[in-house]
Amino acid sequence: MYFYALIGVGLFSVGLYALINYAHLLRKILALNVMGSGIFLILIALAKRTGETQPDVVPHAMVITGIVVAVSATALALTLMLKLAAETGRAELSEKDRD
Amino acid sequence: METLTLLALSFDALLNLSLLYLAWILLNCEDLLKAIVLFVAFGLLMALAWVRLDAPDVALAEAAIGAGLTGALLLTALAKLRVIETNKGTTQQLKQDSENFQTLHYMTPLALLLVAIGLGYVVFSMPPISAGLSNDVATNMGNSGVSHSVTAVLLNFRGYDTLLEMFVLLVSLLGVWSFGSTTSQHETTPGPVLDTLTRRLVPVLILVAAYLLWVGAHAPGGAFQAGSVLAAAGVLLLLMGWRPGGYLSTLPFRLILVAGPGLFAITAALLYLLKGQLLAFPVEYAGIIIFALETTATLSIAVILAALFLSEPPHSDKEHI
Amino acid sequence: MTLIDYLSTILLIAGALFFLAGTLGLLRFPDIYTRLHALTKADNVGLGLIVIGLALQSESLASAGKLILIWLLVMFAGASVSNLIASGALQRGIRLWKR
Amino acid sequence: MQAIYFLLALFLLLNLIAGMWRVLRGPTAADRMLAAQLFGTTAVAILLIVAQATGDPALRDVALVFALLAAVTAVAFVRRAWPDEDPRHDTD
Repeated sequence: MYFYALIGVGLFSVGLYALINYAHLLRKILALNVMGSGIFLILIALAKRTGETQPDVVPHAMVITGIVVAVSATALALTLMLKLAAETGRAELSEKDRD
Repeated sequence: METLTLLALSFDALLNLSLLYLAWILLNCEDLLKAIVLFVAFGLLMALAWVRLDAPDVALAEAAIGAGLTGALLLTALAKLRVIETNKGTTQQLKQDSENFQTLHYMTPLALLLVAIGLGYVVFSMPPISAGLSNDVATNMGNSGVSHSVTAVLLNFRGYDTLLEMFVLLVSLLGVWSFGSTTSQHETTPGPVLDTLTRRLVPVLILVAAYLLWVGAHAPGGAFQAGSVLAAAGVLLLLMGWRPGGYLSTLPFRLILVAGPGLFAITAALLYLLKGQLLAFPVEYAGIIIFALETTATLSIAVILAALFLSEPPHSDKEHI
Repeated sequence: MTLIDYLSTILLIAGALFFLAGTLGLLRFPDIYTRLHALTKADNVGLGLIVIGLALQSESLASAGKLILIWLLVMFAGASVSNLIASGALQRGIRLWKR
Repeated sequence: MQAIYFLLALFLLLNLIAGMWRVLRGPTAADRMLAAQLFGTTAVAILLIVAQATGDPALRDVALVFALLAAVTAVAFVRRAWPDEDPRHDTD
């Protein structure tokens, strides 16, 4: 099960890298979603440490809540991105806009 | 038994490595549309991972949201963005700017590697066997009013999580609405095939949502999964070109929108006044309370998610201020 | 293994072979119109064979019915979607492959 | 039977991952979407087989939701996000 948790760490790091590296906001939103999936994967993989019995269901419930919150946050972020693009013509945060 | 373990292990290894590879490619490819399609495929593989980790409830939520609604949301947003860029004539400029950002400070990968190693260390230093809260859940299941443990946790033991989540959904919809409407897209007529597909699929989606809500009391399923499937029916209708128009601002619609969070909050307040504890359901009524809460939550979640997809604030024809 | 087991094994393996054919078609066919065949024909037959193979093993008539229902839904959705993609591709002027 | 189920699930997963090449390669956006659609069908087959192997009927519900929601994404693509293709890259 550590395998899945480790991949969760990997997904989080890959997402964080893309979040920092790319200026395009849609890419940042995708990166945040991938980071979220990584965290969910760690939580669910660690919930299986109960031995032979059923996994711990409390993290399962938390992750279901998390998935729904993630989709609503994504919708809000996409609207923000579109508004920014409508104002500046670009869906990016760049140094030039900082005035 | 040996072969079985080996087969399961290679399944896991293959799934995990392709998840990581897919994440890397989707975040680093040039074409945004390709990135979104890859993200949909990524959600699909995540659902298989949840299945392998004995989390069918999470797999259901991921199948409905991660592989379904998020994909539709992202694709629609990308289409709107392209329209804005074409109108503003900024497509070319954007390309040049992205190239400027390709140059990366050499410290960043190093710092990220440290983050990854640190996280990996923390994961490995956790005790290998830990029951977590599973024993507490098992001993209290009899008092929860339902026989499925995930539903018991979501609606009873940690009901406040769900209560707050309903408000998060509502607030994010209000946030989207407060920005006003974005570019309206030119909608073509759907044509006979799409028309038939929608006419057949929407009733099936509604039926499956009702089934998931009902089955949630004793098996994987419940309000979130049912709400997302119901929202998918709404999204399909919106994609066909159906627009609720003035209906969005009518009282029944607004009531459905707040019914889930509202009923939850009222139940919490009443129980606090009567028993001194938030959301501590009396054992004999727990089943019926959970059923009522879940039904209204399903409707509210579905309408909120579909309205988030539409992302246009309601405007009544009467208001001219 | 009983006779039913043998029968469903044969059906399952035949289904998997159709999936293999579908994947090969997706990878090797020269244009979008030919690749659509992989989705609509090979994979739906493959899924059908797997569904029948599993339905033979299922514990009740209801669960066998559910399996068949899933297959019918996949076929219906797949057929409609590939029609939409093909007509969309024609409208956008994607050329047909010629030898 | 258990070994056969797991072997088939692994084989189908390999199929799915091989199909990923088409998503990466394209060449048109429709090819990518088509391949993603194919993933959906394969994932349904994997889920049904695993449901039988592990005796967990809930996984059939997951497959059902998959079958339904894959169509919604595809419709979103066809109705909204499909760009005008560049006719130079239309064959492989």
